[in-house]
Parts: sequence; structure tokens; C-alpha cells
Amino acid sequence: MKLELFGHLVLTVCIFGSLFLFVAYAVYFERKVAAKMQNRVGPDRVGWYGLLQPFADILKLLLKEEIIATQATKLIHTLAPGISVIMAFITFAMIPIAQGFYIADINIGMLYMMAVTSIGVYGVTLAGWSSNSKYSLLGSMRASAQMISYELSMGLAVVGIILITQSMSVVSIVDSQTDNPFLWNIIKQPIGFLIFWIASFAEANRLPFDLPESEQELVGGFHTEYSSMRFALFFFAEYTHLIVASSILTTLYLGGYQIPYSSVWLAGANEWLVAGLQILMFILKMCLFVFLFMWVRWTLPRFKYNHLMELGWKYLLPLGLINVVVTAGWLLIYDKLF
Amino acid sequence: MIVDILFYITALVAIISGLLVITGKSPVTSALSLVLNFFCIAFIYLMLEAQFLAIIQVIVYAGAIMVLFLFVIMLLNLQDDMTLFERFDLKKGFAVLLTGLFLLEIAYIFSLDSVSVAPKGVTGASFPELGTVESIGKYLFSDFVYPFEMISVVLLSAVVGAVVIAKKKVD
Amino acid sequence: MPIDLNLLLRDTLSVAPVLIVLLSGIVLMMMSASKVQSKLLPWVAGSGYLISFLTLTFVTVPSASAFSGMVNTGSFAVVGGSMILALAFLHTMVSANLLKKDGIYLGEFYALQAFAITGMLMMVSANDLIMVFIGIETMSIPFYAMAGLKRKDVRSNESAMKYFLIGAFAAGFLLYGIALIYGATGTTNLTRIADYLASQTPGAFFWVGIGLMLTGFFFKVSAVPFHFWAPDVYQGAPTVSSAFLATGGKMATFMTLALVSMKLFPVPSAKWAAVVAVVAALSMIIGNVTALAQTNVKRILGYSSVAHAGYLLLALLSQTTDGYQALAYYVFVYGITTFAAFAVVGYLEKDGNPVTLESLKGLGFSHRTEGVILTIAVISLMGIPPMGGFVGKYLVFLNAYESGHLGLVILGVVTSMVSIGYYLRIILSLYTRPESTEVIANPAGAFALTGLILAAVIILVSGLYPPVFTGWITSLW
Amino acid sequence: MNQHIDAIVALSAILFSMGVLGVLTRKNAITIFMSVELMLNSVNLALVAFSRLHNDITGQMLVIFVMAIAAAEVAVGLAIVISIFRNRQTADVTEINLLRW
Amino acid sequence: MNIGLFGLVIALPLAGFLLNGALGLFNLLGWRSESRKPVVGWLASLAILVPFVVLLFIFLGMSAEDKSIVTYYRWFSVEDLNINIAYQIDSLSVLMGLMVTGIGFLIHVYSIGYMKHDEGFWRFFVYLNLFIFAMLNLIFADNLVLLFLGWEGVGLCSYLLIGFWYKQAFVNDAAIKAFVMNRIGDFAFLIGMFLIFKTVGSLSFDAINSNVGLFDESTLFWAGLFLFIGATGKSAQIPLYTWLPDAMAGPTPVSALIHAATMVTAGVYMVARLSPLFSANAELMMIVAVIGGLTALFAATIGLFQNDIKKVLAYSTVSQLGYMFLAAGVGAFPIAIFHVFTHAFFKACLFLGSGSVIHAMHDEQDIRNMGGLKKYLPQTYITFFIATFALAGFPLTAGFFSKDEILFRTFASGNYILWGLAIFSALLTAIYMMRLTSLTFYGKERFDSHKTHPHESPALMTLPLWILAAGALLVGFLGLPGVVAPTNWITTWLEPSVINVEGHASHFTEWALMALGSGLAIAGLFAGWKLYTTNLETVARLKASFSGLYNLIYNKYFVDETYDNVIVKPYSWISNSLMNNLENMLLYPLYGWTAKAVSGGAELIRFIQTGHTPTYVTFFIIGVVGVISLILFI
Repeated sequence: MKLELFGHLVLTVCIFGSLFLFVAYAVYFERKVAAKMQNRVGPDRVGWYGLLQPFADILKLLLKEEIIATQATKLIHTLAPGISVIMAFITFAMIPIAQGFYIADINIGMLYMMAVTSIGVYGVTLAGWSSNSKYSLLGSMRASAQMISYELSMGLAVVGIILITQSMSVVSIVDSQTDNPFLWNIIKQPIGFLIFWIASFAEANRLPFDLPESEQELVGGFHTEYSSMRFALFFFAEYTHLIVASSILTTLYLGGYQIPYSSVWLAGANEWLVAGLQILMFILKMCLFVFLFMWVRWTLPRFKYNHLMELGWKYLLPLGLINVVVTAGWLLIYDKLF
Repeated sequence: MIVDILFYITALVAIISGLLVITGKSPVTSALSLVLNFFCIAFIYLMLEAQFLAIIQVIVYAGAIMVLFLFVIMLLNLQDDMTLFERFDLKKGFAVLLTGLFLLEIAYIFSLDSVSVAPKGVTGASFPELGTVESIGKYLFSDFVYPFEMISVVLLSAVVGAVVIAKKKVD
Repeated sequence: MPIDLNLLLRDTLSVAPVLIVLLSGIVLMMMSASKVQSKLLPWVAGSGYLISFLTLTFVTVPSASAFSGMVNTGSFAVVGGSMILALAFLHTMVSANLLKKDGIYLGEFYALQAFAITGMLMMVSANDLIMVFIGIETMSIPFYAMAGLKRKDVRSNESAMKYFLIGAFAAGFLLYGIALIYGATGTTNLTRIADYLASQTPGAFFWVGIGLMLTGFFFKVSAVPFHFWAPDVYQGAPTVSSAFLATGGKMATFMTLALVSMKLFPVPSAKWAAVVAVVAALSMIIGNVTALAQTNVKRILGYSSVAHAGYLLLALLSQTTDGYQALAYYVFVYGITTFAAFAVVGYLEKDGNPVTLESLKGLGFSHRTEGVILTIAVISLMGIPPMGGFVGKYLVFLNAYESGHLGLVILGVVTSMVSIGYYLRIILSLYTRPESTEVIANPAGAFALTGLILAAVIILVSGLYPPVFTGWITSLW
Repeated sequence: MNQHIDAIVALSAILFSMGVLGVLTRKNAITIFMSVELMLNSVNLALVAFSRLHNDITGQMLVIFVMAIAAAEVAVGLAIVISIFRNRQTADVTEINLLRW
Repeated sequence: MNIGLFGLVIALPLAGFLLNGALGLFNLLGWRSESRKPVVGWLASLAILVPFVVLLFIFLGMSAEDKSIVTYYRWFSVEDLNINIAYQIDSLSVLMGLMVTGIGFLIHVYSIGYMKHDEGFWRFFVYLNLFIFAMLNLIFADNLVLLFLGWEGVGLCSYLLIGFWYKQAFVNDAAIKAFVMNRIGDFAFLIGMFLIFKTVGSLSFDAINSNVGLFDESTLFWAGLFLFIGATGKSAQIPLYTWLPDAMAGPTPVSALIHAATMVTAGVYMVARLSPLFSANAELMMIVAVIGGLTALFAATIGLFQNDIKKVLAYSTVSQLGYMFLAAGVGAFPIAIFHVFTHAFFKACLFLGSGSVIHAMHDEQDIRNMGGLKKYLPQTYITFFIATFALAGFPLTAGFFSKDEILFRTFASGNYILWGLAIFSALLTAIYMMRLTSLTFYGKERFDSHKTHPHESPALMTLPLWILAAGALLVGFLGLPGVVAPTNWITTWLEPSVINVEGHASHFTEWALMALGSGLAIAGLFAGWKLYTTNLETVARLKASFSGLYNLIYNKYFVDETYDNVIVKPYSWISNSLMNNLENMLLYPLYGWTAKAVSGGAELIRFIQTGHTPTYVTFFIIGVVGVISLILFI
């Protein structure tokens, strides 16, 4: 399905808009999940089952007084949350949510994703530094160290997929997984999946790897000095990361929008219907990961910093390397044999 | 046309950010300007159809190297430096003069012969798909496999060296 | 484009010496990381170099170039590689004691050294400016680390920082030069650049590229005015590191410079010669004169290294095979000599106190063997007959004279005479009885002493019977 | 873009000179170091332009290698700066001059 | 004649020199070890003993006419001048070689004991071995150039050994004096050599001796004269003798070996070697004889009043050398060599004996402070006594035979004045020698016996004394006078190598002269004994009444002072004025300023190395700009 420029624009707006919505409700979702796990009720006052809670929160944050520390570096202090949000958002541009429904497909899509993720760290780092507070600074340093460390393992995990797919285009990665669930990358690359998944926690600053903002040690970490709307932006960026990470996981390992055996039972169906089903499928899979993220957050305790680094460098990185080597070796043998 | 304008704007931004790097008061300003500069360069790479390099530029320079710089600047909590024109003394004037001379000499060779009319190299075959991942990958693992593999020695020794030097405890 | 595995295997075999050193470097790194048997490390390193040396010398490679023209495995690489490996082997014999004295990790040092040697071997076997650049960087980065190995010592830190900052700066110029050459000729392959030069007259871009590349090389060989780092780094770095980076680096860089010159200019180029001549003259004058005012022995050796860069550059003037052979001979002897001098100084220093002319007093009596070896080395550096330094200097001067650079030869002789002023001071201090009888220094171990004596023997043999080495160099060319 | 190659190479020369100027005038070791990175990048720019000009991959290959080497240099360089900072609480190159004369 | 092993003769002393030198370097660097001393000493001695044995075998296996030349290699070759390292082995050189190595060995052994406590022990033996090497080169040389090499070599060793105890100023002065005096002689020697080469075109002895006819009269005279001046330098004859007494500043074994037995006789040897050349010109021969005779008398008179035990012996040596030249001058070259031979024994014995005395007296050399040592040093005394008699020419001792033959030949040649001088000198010789012995060994003890406890030297030192004393008694029988045996061995042995102008006189004359000689010797000895043992007051009275003469002689005829005033002082005045005016005013500032400029420049230039990285990179950029400019605009 080819979309014209106008269609493209509409699609872009649609995708980012719904992403916005999803992020807002991810917060609500998180609170609900947390409540369930702790045997509470969770937000249920605003709207039906508290469904309007996110909007209330946003409204509240917008109305709060904006405080900027006097010693802060103003410009960067202002820019930092923006960088965070934007970097989180533009990753999504590469992700196809249904066949043909994507903002862009470039032949180095995977690299693009890696690049954007790696730049994402600037938001956090600069926020911490510009606040000119030691808690913030420590938080941002932890963030930069942690992100650089886990990016490597993440990249290595992706290399496995690229090797299998023989392409860096995200669309072709999804295509190559077909509608057969047994050909999805989670089956082909279980170790890679594990690594990527764990690294996602670190990249998204989620528990058990939320050291950059660990309340008990650093008050609020890099966003200690932020308030009002800017704080909301960080908050927003964090949940965007969550959604984006889940989407990427879905795309790379869970066949993306692919509906199991759709070629069998959906053969010849209306393509708009198929697209709709695919979008639903994608959202479903994504929500699964979102739920997993939350589950983990409310279950596991926080890592110690040195354990975090050890895990990254001593286990994930070698594991990733082994994964790449095994995958490449397997491909070589497969090539020669068949 | 649009490309031309885009190019000149990018070039301008690159120059301005470059100037900021060397005049910025705080190391962080310099670092951020440098990141901006790298983005500009990456953009020019894209214009030159070197997509792979453009993205690598972002990943390696902006995503890794500069983050490391920032990390160290924060770790050491470096104080503000003097800017170029604050306390502008003879030494700095001399430095500007010398750099100007250097640039002048490069400009002089431009006046001698233009780059784009520089004679074609021996391997002048037309090759439109130059900057793609595929072609880079192909050459990297055929003609350039030896330097490519040997680059790993540089990285390895850098890792060892950095660890040895920056390690705090002696055991 | 399918990869020809047979070709790959053949090419890999032809760079086997490099890979062997690399492999030993990796093994050393692993060993030091797992902290097993640190006493084994020098043995592993030494045997790695030895095997590599044997492979280099006795295994004939199937073709003169490998990896699609990236690598040149001809006799030049053999000569350059062998002298580097010989030096490395000697250094390994000596280093264990010195490292222990300085309280430096064993393993990492050896690993770094092995990586640096990998880079050097890459340099001398390069046939492409890319390989030259990568080789230089592979050599330099471990060097930076080696200079800063004494983490607690501010001088070591400082020397590492200076070396690093200026080194990275110089690498920028080297790279810019390579880029301009590439821009002008469309290739970085030395052979193809030479083809290009043979078919057309190069423009200004090319020449500026050559000039900028040369500045990068001049930095590495510490020629004036790119030399400022050398005395500081040699003084500040742990002596065990200075002993290697002052010698190995110089050997490799000079051999590479000769290689580039040889490949690019089969027809001697006046522009090249002019630049080299001016820099050589400046180096000889400034290096020797400044050394006169020094008291720290390592610093004297640093300036001596600057001065010798000038002498060695003289050999590049003629751009003939004779000149390159003279250069190879001299740089080999110089390397071994300076290595011996640094190593002895390393033994004579105690508790990190700098070795000055004052503290050297009387050590010739209390540390006889070391004193004799230092004396031999210094005499060789002076260029006085029974030592190899004389033969080297003679060959270089002869070559420069024959290529019509009489003025430079005279300058060389005059500055050599000036140099006696400070070299002699070292010997005099060695054999002067000190006012206080307290002598500070440790004796070298037997193993290290063997290495030092071996170096002294090489210096003596190369002076007494030069054909041993000249024959080797000319036969392998 | 080929019509801009002259301009790109000129841009690269300008950026290179800026890097040089930075190295000459800055006092902070890390800023100096960043200026060096600027120099290396400008050379990369020129290399890519030349590569496009000659339709030859070598330039881009070299750029990849340079990036790797730059990364390695950064690792070692920053380690050196850290170690010197630990001992002397400064990264100002004008204060670090124990070794002289 | 089997000369296969001859190479060892030359090589071993050299090897000993090198080996001991190498061992000594250890000392120099501080590996001091007393235990290495015997090794050094015996190694050096062995390096002389083996050549002696080899020479002995060659000697026993050869006949007088045998002569061979071994060429080792071409030393250098300039146009038609070819100089080989070649050695000539004939009756003369073998005899001399035996003497040098034999006595040399004894003195080496003696030195092990004598130098035992010296810190320059190894250095001493290194020099000694080098000396023997040089001396053997001199003796066996086949050509004048190689001889000159040895000649200079022994001169060098002499210098080194005289100045052995270099820490005292007068020792250095003596060494320098010896060296300079020798250099004057050497210069003349060189001129002589050039003159010969100009005529003969070769410098090998065979060529010279067989081509004497090529010379025209004056060239021959001048060549011979210059060579003879060279000989006077080396052999301490008038006018170049003054260095020898001063040379006694060296260790006593050195005086024995170099300044009595071997080196100083080199001049005589050289004259004998070139005897065909010398004897071809009568005026030349006359000059040689006159110089010899005058020196003999001159030195004998000085010897009469010297108080230093070694100085007396030194003047005696000068005097005896005069005898040798006298013999050569009258054409009795074999007899000159004979006297060299006998003299070597008794003079070496005397020196070693005096060494033993000095050793015993703890470095006391003044005989006025000795006396009565007979009972303390019995062995030294007896050997010294024998050697004194031999030197004085007491009948049937070695000195008697050789000296008497010289007197006879002088008489027979018709130079009665010379004969008169010589026989008077013989009387003086007997007197001053007995004076020496008496003052040393007889009479009262004139030293403080509480402070000094003389003791006999160890066997290592006395054994050589005995051997030498035996030689002093016996070797004379090798050359019995014509009246006793018509063919004496030494003349027969040497005749193939050396010219011998036979003297003609009746048997009666010969007997009479012999009786006169013996009588004078005995009379002299008696007078010396009588005067200096018991009648010291008589001596003092005599001195007082002839005080003018006494002072003249006591001050050695003011020769040193004259030389000082005539040559040294003007010379040093010129030097000083040149130094003050030319050098200090002009040259020194020139050089000094250059050096100062360089080191001042160094002090300036070092400051561009500011330690600041920015400075360094600034210079870097200057370099870059410079390089680009160079490359663009050349």
C-alpha cells in the first residue's frame, strides 16, 4: 500500500497522536497495575474507573509554579526535557504498526534507532548537570554511564537480528518474521531477546535499573530540580521510552504487527480490515511488554550501582558477543549446508 | 536549490558551532557545540550520500564520544575556562595569527588548483551506491579487511590503557 | 562479492608475524587480567617476539603484497620488523626488574607493549597510507598509556598528557595530509600514488598533503620544531617505558618514513629533500645545543634523541637505496644504544628519584657492569669509533655527502662535536667519586644484566665488524 | 552535491583551523582535546567529499577507521586527564609544567 | 735453526700486556681485589719466561752464521717504501733477546715482591710487559722503521714507568724530562733515517748494511751523526744524558730493567746493528769514541760525590754506557755488545740490591743515612759486593773482562788520550763503587735504629739477586782476552752480524795493560774502602780543601742549570709570552667565546621548552606553516 505525501502526513500525525495518548494512559495503567499488585484500588475518582486521571494530572502539573534553581544553567536547563521527549518520540518513526503503516523506512533503520537511543541520554545528562545540584549531577552521571554501557549490549543483540534478516530496514525485519509465530525472532534469537529486554530496562531507566532517579539516594536524581511542566516532560519522556521500548521489542522479536497464521485465515480479506487487525495485534503485543515492564518494576528491588555495571559489562556484553558469533557461525554453516 | 540552501545553512551552523567550541566559556558549552557541529557534519554526509557514515557519526561521536566527554567533565566538575577573547594577550594573538597563516596557505592552494578539477584517481569507476551499508560492508570485508581487523587492536589497547591509567587502586 | 577463502588464508599467513605478536598481546592481557603467574609474563612476551622474529626471518611469504595491496611483505618489512622485534626482545629481558622497581603492573605493560609492537610491524609492512596511519595509531595509543603508567607520579601523568595531547594534534595533521594526498591522487595506496606521480605532475594539493603528512612523521621522530614533547615525555615517563617508546617508536617511524619515501619517490624529489634538510639541520642544532644545558640524564637522552632525529633525517636526503640502508643501520644501532642507556638509567634510579649528573656520581664504581654498558652506549651515541654509532653516523654522513649536502654534513660533524660536551659529562659523572659516600641504586638482576650485555655486544659488534649488520640489511633489501 | 565539493573541502579546512586555534588557545585539557576531535572530524568531512569526488570507497573507509581511532584516543585521553586530575586537582595545561627546561 | 715458535716471543709479551690490561680495567672500575695481584704478577712473568725459553732453544739450535728473517705482514707501503712487520733472527739479536727476556724475567719476579703493597700493581706489570714487547721489537726488527717503533715504545714505557708514582710532582718532572730528551734524540734519529732512505731507498738493515757504498761521504757522515744523536738520547750520552739520573724517580726494578740493563743500551745496539755504516766513516767513528770516552769520565766524576744510592748507580750507568760507545767508536763493536751483556748482569744486580736496601730502609735513599747494613741484609750485601767488584773490574769478574778488552782496543787503535781518559775513569769507577758499598754496608749505623728496622728481603727478591750475582761473576768468561784464548767466544759469535776491527798489539802490551787495569781497580777499591769506612774525616778535609772542584762536581758541573738557562728558560719565556699575548689575548677568547656562546645559547634555548603544552603546539604550528611554505615555494 502506497501512501501519498498527504496520506503520509496524516499517518504521522495519527501515529504520534496516538502515541501521546498511549503514553498518557501508560501512567494510568502503571498506577492501576501497581495498585493491583499491592492489593489497592488505584486511581478511581476522576472519571469512570478514574480513566480521566491522566488529564487531571497533566492539568495539575501545568498549573503548578515553575521553579528554576538560581544556580542552574538556564538554557540547557530549559532544553534538556525537550531533548528527552523528542528523542524518545522520533524513535517511533521507524516502527511499522501495520503493513505499510509507518512514518519512514530507511535502509539503515536499525542504525537510526540505535543512534536516536544513544542521543537520548543527552536529555538526562544535561538536565542533571544544568541543575547545578549534586543529586542531579550524580543522577545524570549514573544515567550516562548506564546508558552507554547497556547500549553496547543492546547493539550486539540487534546485530543478531540483522544477521538473520540480512537487512537493517525495520520493515524488512518485520516482514522476515512472517506470520508463523515459530519464525519470530524471539524463537530464533532467545538470548538476543533476553539481552535486549534487560538492556531496555536500563535504557528506559526503569526499575530495577532506575538508579539515575532513585528517590531514596538521590531525591529525584536528574530531575530533582525540575518542577511543573518541565518535570511533566521528563515524566512524559520516561513513559514514552517505555512505550517505545515495548514497541521495539515487539517489532524486533515478536513479529511486530504480524498476526499468527494470518495468511491462512485472513487470506483475501479486505486490506483495511487486515490493517486494523494488525494495528490491534501490534498494540496487544506492545501492551504485553508494557505490562511486563510494570510487573518487573513492582516486583524486583533496585540494583546496586556496581552490580548494574557488572551485569552490563561482565555478563550481557560477553553474552551478546557470543550470540553474534553463534548466529554468524550458524548462518555460515547453514549457507554451506543448504 | 533547496539542497544548496540547506548545505550553506548547515555549513554556517557548523562554523558557528565550531567557533563556539573554541570560544565557549564552559567545557559543557564547548561539548554541546561540538555535538551540534557533529550533527552538521553528519548532515553533510547525508547530502553526500554517505548514509552509513552519517549515522555512524551520530552514534559514535554524538552518542558515545561526546557523552564520555560530558561524563568526564561532570566527574571532574571542571571549572569554567577563559574564553578566547577574555584576557586576550600577545600569546593568543600570535596563535590567531599562526592559525590564520595556516588557513591562508590552504586557501592559497585552493587558488592554485580547485579540488573538483583535481585529476581523477586511478580507480575512477562510477559507483553510485558508494555510501550504503552494503557497499561499505562489502569493501570492509574484502579489500579493507586487514585494516578493519587491525583497528580492533587500537581499540583493545585503548581499553587496556585506559583501565590501567584510570584505575584507582593499585593491586 | 564472494570472499576467496584461499586468498584470505594466504594473506593471513603473510602477515603471520604481526598476528603472532598480537596474539601474544592478547594472551598477556588475559593472563594479567586473571592474575595468574605474573612471573610467566615476560617469558610469554619474549617467546612471542622470538617466534614472530623467526617467522619473519625464516618463513618465506608466498607473495610480496597481501590484502589487495594493503600490505607489503617484502624484505623491507623483514628488516624493519626484525629490528623492532630484536629490540622488543631485549626490552623484555630487562623490563621485569624495572617494572617491579617502579611498582607498575606487569601484565598490562606487556600487553600494551605487544600491541604497540603490532602497530610498529603494521607500519613497516604497510603499502597503503591507511595502514601507515592505523599502524602509527596502534603504536601511539599504547605509548600514551605506557607514559602514564605510574599513576601516582605527577610527572608520569604530565608526560602522558603532553604526549597524548600533542600526539593527537599531530595525528590530526598526519591525517589531513593523507586526506589531501587522497584528494589529489584518488588513492591512498603507495604503489598507485607512485604510478600517479609517474604519469602526471602533482599539484599543490598533493604537495601540501605530503608536507602535512611529514609534519606528522616529524612529530613521531621528534624532529625540531615538533620535538618539544620528547624530552618531557622521556623524562617524565617511567624509565622502563621511556626505554621502549624512545627507541621502538623511532625505529618504526623512521623505517616507515623511509618506506613512504622509497615507494613514493623512486625519482628523488627536491621538495621532499628541502623540507627534510631544513628540519634535519634544525634538529641537529637545537637538539645538541639544548642538551648541553641539561642535568637530568633522561632529559639529556631526550635531547639526544632530538639530535639523532636530525642525523637520521640526513639519510633520507638522497632518496637512494644506499640512503635507506644507511638509515636502517643507524636507526637500528641508535635504537639498541638508546635502549641500553635508558635501561641502565632505570637501574640506577632509586625510589623514583630522578637520575641527574650529580646522582650518577660514583655509580660507575659501585655498579660496574651497568656503568660499563652505559659508557659503551654513550660512546656509541657520541659516534666514536669502536662503537656502532660511529659506523651509523659515518654511513649517514657519507650518503648525505654523496648526494651533495656537504653543508649539512659539516653541520652534522660540528654538532656531533658539540654533543660530546654533554655525553662526556655522563661518563665523567659515572666515574667521579661522589662527595657523600651514600650510593643510591639497585643492582640489576642477572636476567636483565644479560639483556643489557647483549645490547652492549650488539653495539660493539656493529662498530667493530659492521658487515654483520650491513650485510644483513643489504641482503634482505 | 558534487558541485559543492570545493565548498565542503573549504569548510573542512576552516573547521580544521578552528580546531587548531582551539588547541593553541584553550587551557583546559578537555577542551583542547575536543578541539582535536574537531580537527579529526573536519578531516573526515574532507575525506568523504574526496571519496564522492573520486567515486572511490577508500575515503569513506578511512573515515570509519578514523572514527574508531578517535574513540580509542578519547578513552585513553580521558583516562589520562582523570589520572592527572586525581593527583593535581586541575586539568589546566598551563599549570601542568613540572617537566620543562 | 728452528724458528717456528718465534712468533711467541713477540706475541706473548703483547698478550700479557693486553690480558693484564683487561684485568686491570676491572680494578679501574673498582673490582679491587688483592687476590688478583699474584695472578697479574705471575701472568706477566710467564709472558716473559716463555719467550726466554723459546729464544734459548733457538739459541742452542743455531750457529753463529745462521740468519733468518720472518715476515709477518706488510705494515704499510707507500710508493717504493715497503715496511714489513718482519723480524731478523741472527746471532746479535738472539743474544740481546736472551739478555732482555732473561733479565727481564728475573726483574719481573723481583717486582712481584717489591711492588707487593703498591696500589698500582697491575699497572706496573702492564707497563713492564708492554716494555718487553717494545724492546723485543726493537731488537728483532728487520728494518729501521720497526726498530723505531720499538724505540718509541720503550721510550713511552720509560716515560710511564718513571712517572709511575705520578702523584709527586718531581716524579712527573723526571718523566717529562726523560721523554723530552728522548724526543730530541728521536728527532735526530728520524732525520738520519730519512737520509738513509734517500740514498738507499730501503730501510731494512740488510739493504742498508750492504749498500753503504752508495753513500757519498757527507751524507754518510750526517746520516750516521744524526742516528748517533738519536743514540745519545736513548743511551744517555753527552749532551743528552741528564734525564737518566732523574729517571731514578721510578720504581727500582724499572731502573734496573730499563735504565740499566736494556733500554739504555738500545743506542749501542743500534750502532752495532748499523756497524758497517758507522765504520765506513772514520770521523764519525771518532766522534762516537770521543763522546763515549768523555761521557765515561764525566759521569764517573759526578758519581764520585753523589749521595743518593740510585743516583750513584745511575751515573755509573751513564759512565759504563760511555765505555760501550768508546768500544764502538774504536771499531770493537762485538766488545761493545759484550760490555752491554756483562753490564746488564752486574748493574741489574746492583740496582736490585739497592732496591732491596731501599726496601729495607723504608724508602730511604740517602747513603749518608745508612751504614752498617751488612749484618741486617747479608744476602743483599754479598750479591751487592760481588756486583760492585764486577763493575769495578776486579780481576776475573765479568766487568774485568769486558772493560779490559775495551781499554785494550782503545789503546790498540792508537787513541792514547782516549785510553787515558778511560783508564782514569776505571779508577774512579772503582772508587765510587767502593764508596757506595762502604757507606751502605760498612761502618757505623747512621740511621735511627729505633725507628728503622732493616730486614732482609723475601726470597722472591733475593733469588734474582743471587742469579744476577752469579752472572756477574761468570759471564765474563764468554769473552776471554786474546792473550788467554786466541778466539774468544763472544767475538766469534757476533762476528757474522757485526763488524769487528781487530786491534793489533803485542802480547806484552796486552798483559801490561791488563795488569795496569787490574791494579787500578784494586787500588780504587781499596781507596774507596779505606776512605769511606774508617776515614770519613779525611774525606771531609779533602772536600774542604778542594771545595771549588768539589762543588762543581757535586752539582754535576751545573749542566742541568746550564740547560735550564740556555734552553728551557728562553723557551718557556717564548711560550709564556705567546700564551699571554697570542693565546690568552686572542685565541683563548676566540675558542672560549665560541664555547661560551654555545653553552650560553643552550641556556637560552632551553627556555623555549617552557613545559606548557600550548607553547609546544604553537611551535608545532610554526613548523607546519614553515613546512608548507617550504614545500609550496621551492
